[in-house]
Amino acid sequence: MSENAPKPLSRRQMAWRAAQDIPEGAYVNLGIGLPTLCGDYIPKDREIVFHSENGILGMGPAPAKGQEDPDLINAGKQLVTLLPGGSYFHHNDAFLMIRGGHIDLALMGALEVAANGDLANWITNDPHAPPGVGGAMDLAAGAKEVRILLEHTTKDGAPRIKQTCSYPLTAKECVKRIYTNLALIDVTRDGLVVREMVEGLDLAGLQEVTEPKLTLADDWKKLTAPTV
Amino acid sequence: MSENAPKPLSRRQMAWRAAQDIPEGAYVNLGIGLPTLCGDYIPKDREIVFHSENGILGMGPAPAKGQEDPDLINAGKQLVTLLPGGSYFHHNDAFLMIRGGHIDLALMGALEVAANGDLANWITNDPHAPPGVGGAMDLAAGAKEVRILLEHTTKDGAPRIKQTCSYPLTAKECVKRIYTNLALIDVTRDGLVVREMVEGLDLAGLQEVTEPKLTLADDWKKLTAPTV
Amino acid sequence: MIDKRVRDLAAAVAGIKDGATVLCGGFGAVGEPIALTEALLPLGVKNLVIVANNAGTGEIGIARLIKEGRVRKVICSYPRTTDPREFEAAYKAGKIELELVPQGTLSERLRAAGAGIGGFYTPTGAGTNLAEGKETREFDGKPYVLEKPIRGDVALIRALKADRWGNLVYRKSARNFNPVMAMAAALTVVEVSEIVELGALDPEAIVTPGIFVDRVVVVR
Amino acid sequence: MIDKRVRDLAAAVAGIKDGATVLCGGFGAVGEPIALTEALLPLGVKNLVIVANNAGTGEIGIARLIKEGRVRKVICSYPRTTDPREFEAAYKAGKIELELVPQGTLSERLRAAGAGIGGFYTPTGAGTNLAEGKETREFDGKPYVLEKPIRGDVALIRALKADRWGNLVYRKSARNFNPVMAMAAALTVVEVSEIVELGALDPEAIVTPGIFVDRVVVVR
Repeated sequence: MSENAPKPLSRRQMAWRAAQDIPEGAYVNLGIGLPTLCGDYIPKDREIVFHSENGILGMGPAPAKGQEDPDLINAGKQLVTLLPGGSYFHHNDAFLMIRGGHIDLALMGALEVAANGDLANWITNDPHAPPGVGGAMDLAAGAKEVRILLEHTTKDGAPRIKQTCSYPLTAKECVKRIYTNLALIDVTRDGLVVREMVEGLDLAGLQEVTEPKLTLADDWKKLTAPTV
Repeated sequence: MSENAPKPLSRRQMAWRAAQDIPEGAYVNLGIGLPTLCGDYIPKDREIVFHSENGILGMGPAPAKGQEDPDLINAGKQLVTLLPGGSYFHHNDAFLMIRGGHIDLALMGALEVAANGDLANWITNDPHAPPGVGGAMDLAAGAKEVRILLEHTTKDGAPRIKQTCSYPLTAKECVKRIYTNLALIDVTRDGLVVREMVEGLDLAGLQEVTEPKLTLADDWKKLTAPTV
Repeated sequence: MIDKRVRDLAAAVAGIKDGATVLCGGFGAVGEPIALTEALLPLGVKNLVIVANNAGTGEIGIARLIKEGRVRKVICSYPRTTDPREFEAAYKAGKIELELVPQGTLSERLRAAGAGIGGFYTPTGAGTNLAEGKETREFDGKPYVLEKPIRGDVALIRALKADRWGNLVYRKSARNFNPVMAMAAALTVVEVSEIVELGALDPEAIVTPGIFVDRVVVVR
Repeated sequence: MIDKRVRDLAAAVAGIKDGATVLCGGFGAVGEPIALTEALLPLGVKNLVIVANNAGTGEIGIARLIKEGRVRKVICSYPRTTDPREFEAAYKAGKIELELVPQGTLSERLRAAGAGIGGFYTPTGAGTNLAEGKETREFDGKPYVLEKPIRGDVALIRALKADRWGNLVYRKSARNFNPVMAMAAALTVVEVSEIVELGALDPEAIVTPGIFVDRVVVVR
């Protein structure tokens, strides 16, 4: 890292940054956890249709107090609402939408992403817990575009963006963009291209905590987010 | 044929006879033409659910005059009605029901049936007309049970129940029962078993107009039908 | 604001190109998007591949496209048309290709395209002429035929009502092939009797969610 | 008269046998047929194979069957349960088998059983651990995994309303796996909040037509 200590984004700031890139009219699936927070930061003038793999399109925010409906939950099993224009359908149609390439954008969390866009986000190598995959593989293989939100490093400071994933894969070569607490990185045919970095960080500093070789885009910008 | 000239059933009597065998509560698809007439002769105390491959369950009879709805047709493109309890669905679900074995009984017409239950009912060898298959192959391959209504012979007196079909097949080994104007014949592992014959016909007479070897059931009956 | 409504038929079919694979809803004339289909004529496109259950009825819709020589090939289950037999005439004259597909297989191949399925094994057609040249394979001792997706460049759909998000409901047996075709094309265009306010369609009863729909035009 | 209504839970689950493959609807506890699932306990069946999205929630439904040692194997997409972790405990003790299936593949394998499809090629899971031992094949240069149907001996379903023909409607996201499981079993048993008169359900809005349903019981 550079001398002038960089200021990483908070988790909510990462979600804010990813939300700004969701285009008007997109059909979007938000993964459980951090990606779900993106829903809170959509610019007010944009109409986005959120999809939930348990059979909802047009999902709205959490219900107001007293308006909770136990039969209306998202994939993370949190209570949600339905917007006007929303619809319900069964699980098979929900995954037809995913697998058939009808979801414009899946925002997902990850354990690791590799230089070629390989994604590992469903299982650690912990032998003590039973494995669970949910809809992760369907989303990673099926969405038109997959973007990842992840902390740039592990708690121990080890890179999560790797030459090759060390954890079992969710899908091969599916990730197109990575939002971290330090940078916004695109996965391209020419490798990883840094589009944005936080204040106080230079490419060398970012490279130190990233396994594969990074290239800096000519028009790179500062990665900023308001206090959210 | 025997000396005492047999009296073949009319087409409507054939439909009547086949209709008597449709069990209470069955989900039934009636083929275009002769099989469609079976719907007119269901015993009054039986509730049967008719399926149409264009997306209807619980199809009722033709509409009363003035009640016709151009958006409510059967697979033969005749105007029909919907009974209470009926439902509409799309073509894909209609054929899911067929292919998935949810239709208890398909009653179909035929050009020929073979000794092993092979069915030919979709195309003659006429090079002048474009071929058309419709839902015939799906029904023949998918219904839980396929029963056929056909005139016992061609207009020239040639057998339609053959050792091997001369026309291209609709499906292999799918027919379980054959209703003709002369007899009711089951396709069994031991070959064709005659369950019923019209008055004035004996096995030798029936065999004369049937290619494969016939066996007479010990408990065979006269094939009769009221004037309909 | 998401708004899939377009002003007129010309806007509805804009951009469809020569040689396009066009999925046309309907079963016979019921649920057939006749106005959209005929809107392809002034657009001037030709060498079309039409995917539909039938090959046109009477002189309208697909039959008219065939009569005008715009159709290179038809993929359907039942091309016998009522008089005047436009398809039959073109077929006998060797002016049009036919790919005959069993009705349930046609529907399932369209769904496979919509559902991202690379291929599927169906019992329909096994051991028949229509399985010739296709892989056949046994599962649990029963023969199945490998069938591939049919993807449209465009789907022309008829529905009863839509909203500005493109949510659709149909009417009685006019639903037929329309919902599965709506899922199976790169561009899905719908003609409807009526457009209603967003939120006016019951979310429990929407048959085609707007995710499958790109353009909606009112045809009264 | 067709009448799929049964008097009580015992009648609803009558005849289900040891070793049965049981499809259980629901996503977490939403839309889970808890009363029907727990009705398997007094029936005394064991060595069950449970097919569900999750492996039980809390101490009810599937979790209770696991706790009571009635389940030999679970086929699901996400077996991590909330406390008390009945599945995890049984799994760590080596007392239960797990077949982990991606959620969309689970749903599609169930549909394949219901739709008479012998197998299908899905892109999901290609190149991952979950495709190990399965045929992988390229279509148009993209890898797909061959997946087989999952058929139930019985499906336990939860819906909102039914009529005596077994037509069903659901409520909001409680629909989830229920309709596809209803199609995929030899015997489909449904618990509902309410049974209505035949003809009271809108034929345009019936989600599961009665053809897929064998028994209906009211559980309030």
